[in-house]
Amino acid sequence: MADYASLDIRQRSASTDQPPDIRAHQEVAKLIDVSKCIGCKACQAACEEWNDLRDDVGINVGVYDNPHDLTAKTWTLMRFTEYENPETNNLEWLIRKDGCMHCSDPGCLKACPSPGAIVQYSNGIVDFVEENCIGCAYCVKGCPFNIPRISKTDRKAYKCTLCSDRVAVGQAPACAKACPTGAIMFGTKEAMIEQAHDRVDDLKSRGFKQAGLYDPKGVGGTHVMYVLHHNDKPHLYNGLPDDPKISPLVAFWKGGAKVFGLATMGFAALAGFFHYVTAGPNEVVPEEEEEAIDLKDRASRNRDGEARLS
Amino acid sequence: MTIHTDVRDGESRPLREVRTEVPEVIYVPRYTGLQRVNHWITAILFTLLTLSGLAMFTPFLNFLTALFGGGQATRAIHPWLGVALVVSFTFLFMRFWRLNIPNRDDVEWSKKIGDVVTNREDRLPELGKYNAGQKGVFWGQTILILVMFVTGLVIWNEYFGQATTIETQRWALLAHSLAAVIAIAIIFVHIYAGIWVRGTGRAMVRGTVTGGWAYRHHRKWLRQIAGTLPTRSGSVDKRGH
Amino acid sequence: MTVQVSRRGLLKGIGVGIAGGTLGALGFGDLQPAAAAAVRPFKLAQMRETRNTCPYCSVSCGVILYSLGDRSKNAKSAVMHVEGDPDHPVNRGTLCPKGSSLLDFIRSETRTKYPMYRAAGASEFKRVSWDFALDRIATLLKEDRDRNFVAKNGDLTVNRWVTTGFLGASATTNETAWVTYKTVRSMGALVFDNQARV
Amino acid sequence: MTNLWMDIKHADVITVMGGNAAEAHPCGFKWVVEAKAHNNAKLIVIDPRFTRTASVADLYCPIRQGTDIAFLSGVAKYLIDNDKLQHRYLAAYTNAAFVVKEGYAFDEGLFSGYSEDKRDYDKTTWDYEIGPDGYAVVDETMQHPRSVMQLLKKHISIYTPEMVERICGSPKETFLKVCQMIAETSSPEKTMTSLYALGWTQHAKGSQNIRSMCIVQTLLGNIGMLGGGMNALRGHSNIQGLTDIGLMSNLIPGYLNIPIEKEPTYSDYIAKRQFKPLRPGQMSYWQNYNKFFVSFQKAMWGDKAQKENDWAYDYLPKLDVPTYDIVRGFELAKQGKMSGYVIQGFNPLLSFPNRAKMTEAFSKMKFVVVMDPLQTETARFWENHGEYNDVDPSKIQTEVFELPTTLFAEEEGSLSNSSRWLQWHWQAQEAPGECRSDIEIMSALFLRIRAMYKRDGGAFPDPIVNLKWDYAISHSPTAIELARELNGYTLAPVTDASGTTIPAGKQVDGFAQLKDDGTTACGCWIYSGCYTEKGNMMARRDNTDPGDRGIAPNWAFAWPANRRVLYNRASCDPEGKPWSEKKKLIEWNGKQWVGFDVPDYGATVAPDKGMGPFILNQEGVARLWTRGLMRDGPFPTHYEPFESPVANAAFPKIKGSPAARIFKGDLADLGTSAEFPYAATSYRLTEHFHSWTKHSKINAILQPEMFVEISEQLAKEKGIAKGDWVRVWSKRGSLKAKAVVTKRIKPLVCDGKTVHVVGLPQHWGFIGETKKGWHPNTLTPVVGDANTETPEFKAWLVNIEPTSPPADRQRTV
Repeated sequence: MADYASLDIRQRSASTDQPPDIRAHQEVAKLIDVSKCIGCKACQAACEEWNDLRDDVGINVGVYDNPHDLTAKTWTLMRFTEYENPETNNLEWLIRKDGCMHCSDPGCLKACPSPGAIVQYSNGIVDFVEENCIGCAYCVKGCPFNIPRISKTDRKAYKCTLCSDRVAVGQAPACAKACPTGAIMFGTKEAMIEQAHDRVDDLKSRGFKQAGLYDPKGVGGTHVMYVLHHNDKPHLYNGLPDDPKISPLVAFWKGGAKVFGLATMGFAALAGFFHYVTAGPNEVVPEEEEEAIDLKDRASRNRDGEARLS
Repeated sequence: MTIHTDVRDGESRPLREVRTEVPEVIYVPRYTGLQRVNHWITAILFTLLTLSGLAMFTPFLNFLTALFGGGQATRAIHPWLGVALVVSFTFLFMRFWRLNIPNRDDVEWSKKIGDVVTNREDRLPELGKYNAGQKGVFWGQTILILVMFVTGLVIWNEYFGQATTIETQRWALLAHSLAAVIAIAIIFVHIYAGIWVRGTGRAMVRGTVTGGWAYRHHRKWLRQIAGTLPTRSGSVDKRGH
Repeated sequence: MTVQVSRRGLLKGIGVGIAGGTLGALGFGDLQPAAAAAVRPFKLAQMRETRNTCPYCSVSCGVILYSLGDRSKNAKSAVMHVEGDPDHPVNRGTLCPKGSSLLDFIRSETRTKYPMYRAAGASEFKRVSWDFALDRIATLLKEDRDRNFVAKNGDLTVNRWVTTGFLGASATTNETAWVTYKTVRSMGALVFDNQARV
Repeated sequence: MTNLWMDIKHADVITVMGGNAAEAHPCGFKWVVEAKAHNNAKLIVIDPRFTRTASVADLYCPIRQGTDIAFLSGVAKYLIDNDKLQHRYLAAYTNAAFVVKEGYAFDEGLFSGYSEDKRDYDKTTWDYEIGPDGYAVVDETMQHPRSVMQLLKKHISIYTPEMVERICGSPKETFLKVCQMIAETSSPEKTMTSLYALGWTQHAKGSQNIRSMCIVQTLLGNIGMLGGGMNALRGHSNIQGLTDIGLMSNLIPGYLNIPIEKEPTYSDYIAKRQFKPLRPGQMSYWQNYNKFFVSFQKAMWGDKAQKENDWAYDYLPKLDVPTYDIVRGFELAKQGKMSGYVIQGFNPLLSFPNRAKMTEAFSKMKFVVVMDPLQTETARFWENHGEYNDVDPSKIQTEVFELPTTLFAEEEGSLSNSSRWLQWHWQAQEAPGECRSDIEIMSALFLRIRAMYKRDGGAFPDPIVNLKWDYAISHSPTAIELARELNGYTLAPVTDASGTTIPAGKQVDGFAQLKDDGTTACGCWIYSGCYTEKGNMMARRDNTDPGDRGIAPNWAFAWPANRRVLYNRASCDPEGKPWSEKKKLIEWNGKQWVGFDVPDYGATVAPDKGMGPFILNQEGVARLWTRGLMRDGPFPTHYEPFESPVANAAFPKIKGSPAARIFKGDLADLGTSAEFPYAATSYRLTEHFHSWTKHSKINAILQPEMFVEISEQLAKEKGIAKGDWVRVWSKRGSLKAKAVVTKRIKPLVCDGKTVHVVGLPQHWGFIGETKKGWHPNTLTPVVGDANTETPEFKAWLVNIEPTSPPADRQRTV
């Protein structure tokens, strides 16, 4: 039976061992249908409640977004954008639920230097294991979506777990269960893609010609996907990356640089060793010691001479 | 009877008794105590930084975190060690930068690098206190430490996490690790040179080198300071005059 | 009830989940602890479930209150989590941001816990006993009713009392409403209203 | 709601006007989204603000608050002019063909019989012409100049698209688009549902706002249909129940009335209420009024209510004014005529207009009792909270009691939702501290008072000492005991219509079994059936839904008689066949009515008996014209809000609503558009529930601080940037808030004048987890709807300017 609740690990940060890979696994996905979302923040509330998080009570800064950004205690956030569509002259209130996308190729996991601080289960969920987190914030630099946040109190990285504790027992994530309008759906990735296609057809029939599914290939697809009315312009939705991928800098740093580094250092060491073996030590011979003494004596005699003359 | 003096460590003080065995070498002071302490502090910090840095650089060396009390501690300590190193190195720099200004001999010496590695010292020009290689190490580390310091601050999440954009931090991370790699490689060369060129270690341990060492590797320098070396009459007798 | 059943199934689910995890980790020493550590234990496993209705708006979503303690003699129950009732025909398990936060209403810092009394002109509340409060209020009510009750207007029997007002709470139960109606009307009170007015 | 939440999924068009369902009722709104996703429904939102509901709408049309009647009358005109009517429905199920009496007139915005000084109408001319047969005269052709249809045409003729644009500021094209989409549903196959809430009720003409949509829905034949109806989304979880059980000045449970002074005897009283049918064969359900009334009196006073004493008719107080509602209550308090207020779970200091007046009124009372699970501003009206509540306690001589109560998780009982479902809930935890349930508190108070009257006597003790109070534990009646009383029970053997006899002391099965001879008792006749001999019907949890009608007939209990869709007889044509198979609810099978829902009709009354589907009405049909049942006119008419940025374009002479009640002091407190140029409105946000969830940490996090919403244009004019502190003030008060500058509010052009809308959400006060702030009611005017006295919170005037932060916020942002 394909088991989407499995805790088998597919990838593990900073580890060299091969994870188990023999069982058939179902991937899960959360589908966020922006066209159904009313921005009620039930997902935010359910997330804080289920995960026992209570962020600070902030202030109003002239927008509906509260808290103003993701934090170690706010793992999901409604982001509101008022967009006047130049084609229709209609005002569109684009509301996007921001949070971890659970990439198939997670930049955070790639960047993480601490063994097992970030894991990816065979069902696709990317989870932070705070016990192993060293708080270096490399995941922040690795993430193409700017999701992980470092706690000011315990200096560990936090983000959406896709409610791995609920999924592990066959329950939908808290946000998906709460969502009043069904804008957040949860199921196998297959099922969610199918659902997305129905929605896209409906949107196209309502005049959104560019409607589509956001499942960016640049990160190998995601386990949190969006249905967008304007899939040609994801950036409209409060800067959702048009074509997210792991930054080449991070890729090189974690790939080429590692090899280059180890090679360079190894080479330096070996070069020395082999030079020693071939050229051998550079030693001072007794003659040189005497030359030195003479040189010194001459110098001192001159000095005494000068002394006498004066 | 004559009062003999012992100049082994370049200073003369009266001996209680006349020594029958006369030393066959003279010793030339190269580094003062303070300079040595400064050097070794820097060296120790550099080593710790290397270990803690490499632990976070590649999973293969992650085990090194154990030396620092685990991953979190390593992450917390590394930047502070860095700050300490920068301070310590700054003193070192102020002490030695003048002596490391390159000159014509260095060009000459570098051209003959082949003779250098094959120990054909006789074919090399006479040198001052430092050769081009040593100067290279000095300036190399100066630049790399500066790079690592700046990029280090950028990626020091605890205090500067919000100060720069994530893209900048990505650049910084890459630069930091590459700089580190090169710095470490240079230090390997630096250390090896100390092993390869016999008698060098003494300079940083005891502060002196033998006259022969100075004569062989830094003759110009020896000539410059020969006059300042204290008298040693015993030698005359030794020659049977 | 269906939910109950599904929860039982869910308990099995945990077994399966963890079993799966352990198997998966066999032979991969360093992976297994990570799997265990990564996933928080499912916190509702053995909590008591009580069906209730969200007290906020008139959609009246079904909610399940998960509480500590199985109602055995020595366990003091306390609601630990609130979630939508999947069996409820209207909300089908969903909850809005208010409903999803019911726990923080139940545990509110600013809940009233003891009868408080503010004397005329006083600048703060002081805690009083129920008996003090109830006796005093009953007396105030009777005094006012006896003083201002209108039995007749001319020769018309009117039996009304219009100098003390009563407001009903539209988040209380129908049963509370009924007992309130009985007591208030029996006193002939007409200044009587509830939130439906707004 | 005439229909129910799940039923919305069957709608073809959903019009949200006078409400903001997505924001105020998200979980109910899911069925709108369902309809869009699976019934290809179109969602229309008509609102001064581009709300969260609008964010998922197919068509958004802006409108100036307080002009809904003009807009909807315009829609009705469009339907008639373009013959987009459900003709058979109109003829058979409405009073369109009824002929109105001579003498009825409408001129310059006033109906016949108006008296300026009384601000009231003599409604005698607002009635049908009664024929010699004693029935109302009907002209099937609807051509009679005094037929309701002709009068309606005439009445709404002025609301042309141009006039609608002038009054409402809604662009003509958009308005016409709305009309076209709505007109679609005149087909018997298609239905529109109207979702509304306090955006319609909180006006001086709130009831007429709703009436105008009723007219539209009736013309389209959308009442009684699956996916149709008039759906008031309502407010609190049990606002329906409190109204059903009649916790109002002038009500007896089940929408019976408290007698008025002019009805000194039971016979006077009942004569006016047992409505005789106006058409042959009609049922006019109110003929049973006396059965419900007598059973209620028996529930109240048991044996003390006997035929001999007119069922203790004298025990009931008699009204000398239409109603002693809260607004009148606090007006009296302000005049020093109230001694005290006993307040259950209610925060009137914030919930009622003109904060200054409320504070003054409270301060003049001898005592105030507040029962609440939370610390409310009302209980602390005397406490100084800086500029947020700037009072001097030493000057306030009011005794205040704050009694801690249990909350939903700590008690059991039933709540009635807006679908009229009575749903039972159970206790999950013990209450903290010394909290007591409201039942225990009210009982304790009653028992103390009763004891005092028994001991020392006093003013008319009879209704108190004789109140039926036979609960097992007298100081703590159980919810079940009370529910059984609400349902009703027999006091003697009773034989029902089917001929079966129910022995004494049994729960009745429904109100059909109630008697007017004192053999039955029933607390609330419409709730009859909620707790029968079969047990607690409100606790039923069978959610199966035959035919996927969205009805779930065995889930809890719905009044009346477990009927889920009101007027469902109208879902069939006169012959008893469903108008649309797809939307079938019930049908006539030759012997009786069968189907998915309980028929709202005589179960075995054949369709050809000529009985209309609106059995509660004397006419048996839906009313396009309401006779004398509304205080402010038989047809809705556009009146401007009492505080309006523009004059009434239709009837320039008229200010506000002519028949709406307004007290002298409050009249003086009205501002002018010269002084206060901006059209303000107050509303809820989805993150909060009134002034309640500010006590909940998570909700405080989601929406921490008071703000006002203004357009980019107004912000520019006033030099206000988003996030700035602004001062908003009206004739009655002033408050400070953060500015949210948005594209979602656009200036409207009404009658050539630019009107700026200022929106004020209403969730902040001076106690709780959120930042301290003000409630818009600091500014709102005290004027009520002509029929319900609901305050005009949705349309009033303010001015706005940039300002400095409140004192306690100076240091912070």
